[in-house]
Parts: sequence; C-alpha cells; structure tokens
Amino acid sequence: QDKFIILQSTTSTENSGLFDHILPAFQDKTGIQVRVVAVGTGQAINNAANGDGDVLFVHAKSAEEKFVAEGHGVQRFDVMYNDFVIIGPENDPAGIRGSTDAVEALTRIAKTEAPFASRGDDSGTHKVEMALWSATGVDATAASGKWYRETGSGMGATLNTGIAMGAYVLTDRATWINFGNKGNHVIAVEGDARMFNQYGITLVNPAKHPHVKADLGQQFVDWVISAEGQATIADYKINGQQLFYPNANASN
Amino acid sequence: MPEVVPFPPTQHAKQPQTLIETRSLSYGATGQTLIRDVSIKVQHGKRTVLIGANGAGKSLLLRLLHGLLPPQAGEILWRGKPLDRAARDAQAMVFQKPVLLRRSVAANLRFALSVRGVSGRECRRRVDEALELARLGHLAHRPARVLSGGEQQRLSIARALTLNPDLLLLDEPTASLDPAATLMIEEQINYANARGVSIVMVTHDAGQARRMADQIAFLHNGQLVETGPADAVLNNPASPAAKAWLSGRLYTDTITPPPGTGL
Amino acid sequence: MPEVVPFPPTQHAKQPQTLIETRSLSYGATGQTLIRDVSIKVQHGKRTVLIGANGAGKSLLLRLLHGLLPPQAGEILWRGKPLDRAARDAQAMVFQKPVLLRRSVAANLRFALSVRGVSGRECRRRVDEALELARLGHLAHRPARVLSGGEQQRLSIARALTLNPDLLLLDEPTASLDPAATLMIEEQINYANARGVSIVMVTHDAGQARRMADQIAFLHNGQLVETGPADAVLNNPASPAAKAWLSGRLYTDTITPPPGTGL
Amino acid sequence: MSGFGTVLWDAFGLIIRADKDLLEIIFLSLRVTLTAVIIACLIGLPIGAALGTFRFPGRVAVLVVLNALMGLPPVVVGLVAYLWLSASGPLGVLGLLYTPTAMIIAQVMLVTPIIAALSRQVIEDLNTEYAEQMESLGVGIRQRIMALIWDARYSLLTVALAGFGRAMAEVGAVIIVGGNINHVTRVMTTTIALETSKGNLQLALALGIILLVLALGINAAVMGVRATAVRSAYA
Amino acid sequence: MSGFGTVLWDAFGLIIRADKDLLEIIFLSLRVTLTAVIIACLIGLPIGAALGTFRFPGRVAVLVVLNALMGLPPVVVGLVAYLWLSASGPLGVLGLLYTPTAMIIAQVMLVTPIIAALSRQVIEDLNTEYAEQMESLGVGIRQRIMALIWDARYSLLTVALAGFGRAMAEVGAVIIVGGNINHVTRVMTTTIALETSKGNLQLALALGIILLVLALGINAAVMGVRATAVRSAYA
Ligand SMILES: Nc1ncnc2c1ncn2[C@@H]1O[C@H](COP(=O)(O)OP(=O)(O)OP(=O)(O)O)[C@@H](O)[C@H]1O
Ligand SMILES: Nc1ncnc2c1ncn2[C@@H]1O[C@H](COP(=O)(O)OP(=O)(O)OP(=O)(O)O)[C@@H](O)[C@H]1O
Ligand SMILES: [Mg+2]
Ligand SMILES: [Mg+2]
Repeated sequence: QDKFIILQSTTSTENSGLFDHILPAFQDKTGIQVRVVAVGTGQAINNAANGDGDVLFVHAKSAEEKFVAEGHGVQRFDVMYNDFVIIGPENDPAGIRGSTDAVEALTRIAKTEAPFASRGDDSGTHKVEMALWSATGVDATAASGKWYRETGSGMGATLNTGIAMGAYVLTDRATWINFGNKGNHVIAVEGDARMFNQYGITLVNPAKHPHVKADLGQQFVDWVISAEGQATIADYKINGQQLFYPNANASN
Repeated sequence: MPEVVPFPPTQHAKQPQTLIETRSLSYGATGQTLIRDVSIKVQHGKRTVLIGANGAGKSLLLRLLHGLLPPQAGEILWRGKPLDRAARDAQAMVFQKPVLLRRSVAANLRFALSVRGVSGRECRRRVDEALELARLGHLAHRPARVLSGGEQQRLSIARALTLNPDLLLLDEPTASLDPAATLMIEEQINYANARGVSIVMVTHDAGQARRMADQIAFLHNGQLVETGPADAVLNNPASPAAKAWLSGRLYTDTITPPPGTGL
Repeated sequence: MPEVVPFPPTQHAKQPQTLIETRSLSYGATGQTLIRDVSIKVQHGKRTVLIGANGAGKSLLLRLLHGLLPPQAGEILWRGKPLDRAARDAQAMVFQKPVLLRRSVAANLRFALSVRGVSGRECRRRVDEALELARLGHLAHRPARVLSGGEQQRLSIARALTLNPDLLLLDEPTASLDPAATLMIEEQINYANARGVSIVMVTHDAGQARRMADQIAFLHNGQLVETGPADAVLNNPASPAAKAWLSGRLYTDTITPPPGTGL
Repeated sequence: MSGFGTVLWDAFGLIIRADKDLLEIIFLSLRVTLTAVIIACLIGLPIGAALGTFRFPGRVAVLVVLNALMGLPPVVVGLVAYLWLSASGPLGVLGLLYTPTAMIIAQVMLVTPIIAALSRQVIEDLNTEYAEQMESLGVGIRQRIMALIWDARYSLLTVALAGFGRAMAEVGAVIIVGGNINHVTRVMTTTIALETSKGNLQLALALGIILLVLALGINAAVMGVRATAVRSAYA
Repeated sequence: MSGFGTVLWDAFGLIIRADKDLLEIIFLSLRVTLTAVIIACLIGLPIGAALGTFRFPGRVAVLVVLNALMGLPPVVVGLVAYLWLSASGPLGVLGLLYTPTAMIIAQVMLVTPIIAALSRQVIEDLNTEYAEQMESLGVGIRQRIMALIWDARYSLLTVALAGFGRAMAEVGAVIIVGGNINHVTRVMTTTIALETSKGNLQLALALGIILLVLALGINAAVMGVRATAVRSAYA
C-alpha cells in the first residue's frame, strides 16, 4: 500500500495513545496510512524543517509559528488542548495537594526544597514549566542537581525518574492518565489556567520541499480539524476520562 | 659415537618391580582405532625405549601413559593402582613438539617450578641449575618462542628434568639436537635414571636406542609387536616389522603380534 | 644404512654456475647480531648441506635465502640479481616445524597447488601423486593437524616437492622420520635433484650429510666457519668447530673463520 | 509494583500470548539485524583480515581508529545516517529515511567496525602461525585473506555473534533513521523503549526477555551448525 | 541546514570552546565507563578463561547463553537494574538509584558478558596449544586461568577495548538508572540524546565527535602502552 504520509509528532502525543485511536478512523475513510515519527518537540520541528515529513503535529505554539514564518509550513491550525498537572508523592512533602495555583505550589516546593523533576529538554512541557518558575521569581536551575533535578529526557522517562525519587513533576494530563508506572504518585495541582496545553497541526510546505505529499497531507490536516476528526478526538477516553478537548473550530 | 659412561645401579631396589603397566589398552579417534590392545610393563628404574614407524602410535601411547588421553578400552596401572592425578604429578613428559609459554626462557622454568610449589630462593637455584644443564644460561631472558628448534627442545627437556619426576616420558627428545647436545641430553637422562628416575623414551635413531635402552618395545600400526631386552630386540628382531625398521625398509603389512610379547 | 643409488648427472649443464649467493650477509634481532657476515654460494644443480650446532643460525640463514627476513647488511643475489618475489616463487621451503593449514591432508596440497595456479584435473593428479610419494594416501582426508609428527613432516615435504621449485630449502626434513621414511625422503630429494632442482638442506645427522651433500657449509655462532666439498669437510674438517661437531663434542669458542672460506 | 519477581512472572505470561503485531515486530527485528550483520561481515571480515595480516606504515594508527570506532555512539551513527538520508541530505532523493533499509544502513555503520576490529585480532593470532608458510608459498593478498578467514571461521563465529548481539540490542541509531513507525519500522528495541517511556515496565521487560530468547535461539542455531561442522571436520 | 559539511564544521568549532559543564560531563563519562570496564574485566576475564579452558557437561549451553547475552538490550539491563535499585526494589535501601554508582552497575551488567564471551574465544584458541602441557605440569585451575590470561594479554586488550567501546557509547541503560540528571548523572551519551531530542543536531554531533576523540585517546594510550611492552618483551 503506497498511500501514506509521515507525521512528525512528539513522544507525549504518541504516549497518550491518541494516534492509535484516531488514525484507523482516518485510514478507513481515505485509505491513507499515517506513519507517526514520535520524537522530542525540537527534533520533530527540525525533522519537518528538513522535509522529512509531510505534516507536523506538536504542542509548542510559538515554535510552530516560527516554523511557518520561515516558510517550512503552509499554515498552522489549532487542533485540541488539554492541560498540565503537577503530580507528586502521596505523602505530599511540600503540602500543595489540592491547590489550583501552580505558581504558589512551585514556590512552596522551592521553599521546602522538596524534590522536583524537570524535563530540562526545551520541550513544550518544559517551556510551560519554565514560564511558571519565572512567575514565582525562584531561580530553580540554580538548585540543579540538588532538589531541582533536570532529567534531560522525554515525558515518560522523566515520570519514571521523578516517581522513583519521590519528586514532583509537571506533566500533561493525557500522558499521566495513560502512564503505567504511577507508583504512589497522584495529581497534586490541577486546574490552573496557566497550565493550558494547545496542540497544533501544520502541513509542511511543498514549495520548500517539493517531494512533500501535499495532497495527502492536506487531506489529513483537513480531516483532523473537520467535525468528524474533532469528534473522534473528543471520543478518546481512558477509564471514562476524556484526554483531549478539540478546539479547532473555536480558534480557526 | 662413543658409548656413554656407565652409571651406578639404581638405589631403589626395594621399590616394586613394575612402575606403570597397561592392560589391553585401546584408543581411537574419529572412528578409527589408533592404539589396539597394547599390554606393556615399564619396570621401575629402567629405561624403556619405544620404537616404530611414523604414525605407529608411539606419541599416543606416551599420552595414554601420562593420563592425557582417556583409554577407549583396557586399563593403566600406576604402581598397581589406577592412574590418577597424583600419578601424573609424579611423571614429567617432554612432548614431540615443545610447548613453551609466551614468556622468557627463565620464566618458563619458573612457571613449571611454581606449579610444583617451588618458590623463592630454591626456585631461583633450580632455574639456574636447569639453565646451566641445558646450556641455555646466555638465553635466560630471551622470549622462549624465538629460540631455535634445538634450543626449544633443550628447554623443554630441562623443564621436565627440573621437576624431579619418578617417571620421565620423552618423545623424540633429541630429534632436532646437534650431536653434542644429543650426547649431553643422553647423559642427563642417564644421570636422572641413575638417581632412580624411570625412563620411557621414543626415538627413531637406532644408535640412540642401542645406547639408551634397557628394554625395547616395538609398535606397529598401533599394536605392540615385539618387546624385550634391548640386545635381543635390536640384534635379533623376531617380528618382520622390527626387522624392516632396523634395516630402514618400509613395512606395511598389518600383522597380529606373535603370542606372549607382553613385557 | 646403505648408500642411496646414484642418480644421472644433472641435465642443466648450460645453466649459470651460481644459483643463489649471499655477500657479507648479516641479520640481527632485538639488538643481537645472529647472522654475521656470511658469504656463501649455492651452485646450480648441487646439494648444499648446512651443518652447525643448535642456535648456530642455520634456520635463519635459510629464511634469509628464501627472502622471508630482510637482511640487516649485505646482499643476496638470485641468478645474479637481487632477490625478489619471482625468486621466491622459484623456491620452496620446508620449515623446521611444519606449518599445516587447519584442513585435510589433501586440502593442504590442493591449497599450495592452487596458489601456483594449478587447478582442476591437473591439480587432482598432482595431489594424488604427492600423497603417493609421501605415503599418505590412506590419510588424505584426515585433518592435517592430528597427523603424527613424522606424518606432518612428510606432508610438508610433499607439499614443497609438488611445487616443482628450482631451489628446495629443507630445514632438518627428516628429523622426526623413521629410518624407512628418511631413506624414502632422501631418495625423493635426490630424484628432484637429478631433475635439476638445487638443494640446500640442514641436518644434524652426520650420516645424512655424508649421503646427501655435494657441498658442505658449516655455521658456528652465526658465522660461516668452513665450506667445501662434502668429502673434504667431513673427512678432514679444518675448523675446530666442525671437528668438534663431527666428533659430538661441544665447541663454544667464538672464532673468526679462516681466510678464504667463501664457497 | 510488588517487586521484581512479580514483574518477571507477568512478563513470562506475555511471551506466551504472542500476537500478530508482536510477530510482525519480531520478524522485522530479525530481518534488519541479520541483514545488517551479514553485510557487516562481508565488509568487516576482509578488512579485519587484511589488517591482521599485512604490515604497512601507519598501520598502528589505523588500528587505533578502528578500535575506537567500536565505541561509535549509536545516536551519532543515527544522526550521521539521518543527515545523509534526510530529504535535504545528499542521499535524500533515494527516499530511504524511515524505511527498514535505513535501519540496516545505520546498523551496518555501527557493526562493521566491531566485526573488523575483533576479527583483526583473531586473524592476527592465526597469522603469526601461518605467515611464513604463506609467504613461502607466495600466496596472493586475496587468497591469503580468504584462507585466513576460512581457517579461523570457528573463532570468527564468536566475532559475528558479538556483532549480532550489538545490532540486535541496538536502539539509538535505528530509532533516529527508522522513526519507530508502527507497522513500518517498529522493531523490538524501539518497542521496548516506547513501552518504557509509557511507564509499562512489565511489558518492556517482557519484550526484553523475548528479545533475549530470540538471541538465544539464533546463537543456539549457530553453535549447533558449528558443532555439526566441527564433528565432521578439521580442527 | 545547509548540508552535512557545514554541520561537521560547526561541530569542530564547539569542541575547541570546551566549557566547565562539558568538562564535568566528560569527566563523569570517563569515570563511569573506565570503572565499569575494569570491573567487567575482573569478572569477565576469569569466567571467559575458565570457559575457554575446561570442558564440563552443559558447557555448550553455557556458551550459547553467554554469546546470547552479548545481545542484552541496554534498556532491559537498565530496567532490571532500576527494579533492583528502586526504593521498592530489593536493593532500594542502598539508595543507589540516580547515582553514578548505579550507572556503573548497569554498565558492568552490560559489558561483562561481552568481555567473558570474547575472551572465552581468545583463551580457547590459546588453550588448544597450551592444554596438554598444562595438564602435564599439573597446573591448578586458578593458576592455569591466570597463566592463560597473562599469556593472551595482548589479544585480550582488543577484547577489553571492545567492552570499553560498548560502555562508552551506551545510553539506554545509564539513562534509566542514572536519570541523566544535570550535574549529577549526566554523561556524554545522555547529553547527545538530549540535544538530539531538542533538535540541536549540530551540538549533538559535536558532542559525538568529542566522545569519539576521547575514545581515540584512550585507545591510542592503550595501544601505546602495549607497543612499549611488546617491544621489550615476549611475543
Ligand atoms: N585425534 C586424532 N584423530 C585422528 N587420527 C589421529 C588423532 N591423533 C592421532 N591420530 C593418528 O594416529 C596415528 C598415530 O599417531 P602418533 O602421533 O602416536 O604416531 P607416532 O608413532 O608418534 O608417529 P611419529 O613417529 O611420526 O611421531 C597417526 O596416524 C595419526 O594420524
Ligand atoms: N627474533 C629473534 N629474536 C632474538 N633471537 C632470535 C630470534 N630469532 C632467532 N633468534 C636466535 O637466533 C639463534 C639462531 O637461530 P636458528 O633458528 O637459526 O638456529 P639453528 O641453527 O636453526 O638451530 P637449531 O639447530 O636448533 O634449529 C638462536 O639462538 C635463536 O635464539
Ligand atoms: Mg610421535
Ligand atoms: Mg633450526
């Protein structure tokens, strides 16, 4: 079967299990196979900029806009969002459980020097975390290697590490719900508007990369932001919890 | 070549007569029987010389006596008991192709002595003595594996001698030695023998067999075809194979040994 | 042992007199000079026998003649020109320790022939012929490395002979052969010689030197101390070293050769 | 998690209920790895044999580089292969990125130095014995290399198996050039990495054990063939 | 990106301006890898020598397993070490997880089978020559193993270098038990993986080249020592 496109995406999206849910529906309808390459956000954008992919599907809005501005992408569309949460050990050493104020929670973590595991990899998630830290006024990276641990890894690896050392971790909700190694960690902080996580989709620019399968890729982009695609995304649930909230219509 | 000077008779007259013997020994590899039904007795304090054509099985028989190969049939008795690890420690063997460690000449001797628990000053003394006897003193620090063929042979004999075994198994020890070294080694073997060391030795040199043998055992095609006192076998060989060997003729028949040839 | 039957004189009388010669050849390793200032001429069609004590440098000299070692000083001329790759292809050498490939006896012969471009039916014919001559036919399919010492030696000689060289370098070829095999190999060497093959051969067996040598070269301590026709050197040795060797005595002095000993 | 024992026990359960997707992944793993190792042997063994046999100026420097290349980081190999095969790279027109062929190429780059460096040592040890006889016979370069490889073949099997082990266990390079695309370039190791990142440690371990069982099977087959050959042959 | 040449050129620039953080990472890499390789040799060489020397029932099965373990996937090693060292694991009380010691342990697990399997082959080849003489002298098990290791030491260097290469290039295991924590357990390979996932391919390649230069340095030093030793010694 020769009709396929390559989708450059991120590990957190792949790890959430979303693609296993929506791609078969798309393929049934169009006969187009979507081949997902799931790597770090930066690597995904870089790969797409090299022309090694037909569609980019990540969650780093400013970087995506830069990608389009540099002519690598045709146009970016919002697709869906979910939110970030701070998970922590059940005994809650920083005493932040139940808080809805992420900035205050982080301030308490810094004050109590409770361990905090950061991805430290310039990913979308990491950028959100850094924004929150700067709102606290605490220079967490100064404590790097002490209570503040930069794992320099993907979401899953950071969760594995953070959980094993009893640390707080900022993660996207989808990955967390789908994560198999939760240990005794639970969600400590959620519901802060600053922990909003927007996903976007962009067709790689065939004018820049002539071999890009613009037609097939466009079909995928169109489908994802169509009512049908959006409904399929909304339909993805684990244990009754919805993981992603489609918002293509709202923004586009 | 002159006969070697006679040595005093062995001082161990009270020891049992037979040091090692085989009974109906057979050995095979890859489906062939290479040693067939060999029964031989090696007398204590005597020098037994094994002769026979290339491929007759002389080296295999030495290996069997030394316990390096497991017999396929028959048995080997050392002082009347089955051959064991202790028996091998009382033997020393010089292989047809010297096997030397990738070390200096002296280190090769040191290694063998250290295995037998000799160390320190005693070890140094015996290394020096062995080097002296093998006339390898000037090569003590040379890597053993660049020695000439004859020097390697001498080193490997010196190594065996320095272990003070009860039985010395020698596989063509002087094959690549010059005439002077040959005589010297023969003298050393005789000297050891005079101190009570029993000798089993393989040679292709009829002259050497004459000089060295108390007993002769003649192998042909893996079988023992003739054994007896050296004079008798060398001057009056009974088997056609031994006759042929002594006169330098080829003998190819596969024969069954005449009855009653066990030594 | 009987003298071997004489062979017809060589048929290549028109060839140049000197096949290979060395001029002030020296060789050393790890700071020692092991071959010192050797000038020797090997006559075409003649059998030159190298003798000397263990470690005298005989094997090294053969290697130098064969171009396996680079001389430290002096030069080697093959038919009057510097030794090159083509010269080595016209020689064949039998090493003191046979080196056999981890293959069957027949495959070892096949390999050597295939290197010289002999293949197919001609190869099979020559393999069979070589096996026949070495009397190894019954062992053709045995792994070469389990052969007895003497069998390995014979295989390695057969391999050299089957290459039909102009010069055959033999390092103690019969050291581990039984008397019949020794005679057989001597005959084959003489037969090759009668067909025009020149021979350089090392031996420690004075009898063999007498039987086989046209010319004798005597090495002592890396130096050539005496050369000349076999009769003269063997019956009337001029140098003390050769005298000692012939009478089986040890000779340790380092001497300078008498003047004018170049062959 | 109630401890290592339980995890291992769960893992064994998963091995038995092997399903179609898993078989596909296993098959691709074997195809990529075996192809890569065979190619690496075809390139690496002659190079190793040549270096083990012939002296030339600068040989030691070459050996140092070759030995160091055994420490080639897979990620670096993956990156270099990626930069060559990427659409904007010199070989982009071939369209090999994110295909099994790309994974084979990356593994060949990774394993060839290992095969060459280890076989160099094995062949050199054999050559110390053969060298003079080969020189004497006047064996040509090619024939000599072939003869040494052939006569050392049982020892070289271990070298090939070392290369196989490295290729089979490798993830860093193949994930970059293969992309770990489901049903296309997903192999055992990339699946294990993926499941680990999902926190499914049991599943990851189970897959790891399956991978080891596969490696065991291949090794047993190779050693079996070897034993049969040795029994009828020329030690 | 304007092609491979430019990337490589940029990379070299980065090597020269080595800063403090980079030195810390390099130093930790060397410390972890060298320690692990030395320990792996201390364990693996005697095992390899024993297996290469002595026959016993079931030996072939042991060899098959050992050869297969050369294909131990790093992620699996990492997971197993993680499960042992994690707070809920049997060795949790030691508190070793996410320390350099944990990384050393994981690398030892990974490299020891490689050292043992390869040295088994090297020693076995030497032992075919030595076996009868050793038996004849009545050399004891320990002394015999030591003698074989000593006499094969130059060939075994290549084996150790293969183990070093594997450990130096390894990322899958150390990232799991080390956690790639900045200033604590971050080594060269985990940094390369991180920069790759950030899309900083130039930087990743530059670090890869530094890593290779380090490996080259170690290899050159080892070969230099070896050459000096051989010159004054007993080939
Ligand atoms: N492992 C083996 N497999 C097959 N044949 C073998 C094996 N070992 C030895 N042989 C054969 O057994 C025969 C006897 O060998 P052995 O070495 O005992 O002879 P030998 O009497 O010492 O001869 P030589 O005088 O040439 O040293 C030879 O023909 C040899 O090829
Ligand atoms: N590579 C080397 N390094 C040091 N010494 C060496 C080397 N090669 C040979 N020798 C020495 O050179 C001397 C001559 O060796 P060679 O093998 O030529 O002796 P030979 O005359 O053939 O003796 P034999 O009759 O014992 O075979 C020996 O003392 C040997 O130790
Ligand atoms: Mg023999
Ligand atoms: Mg010699």
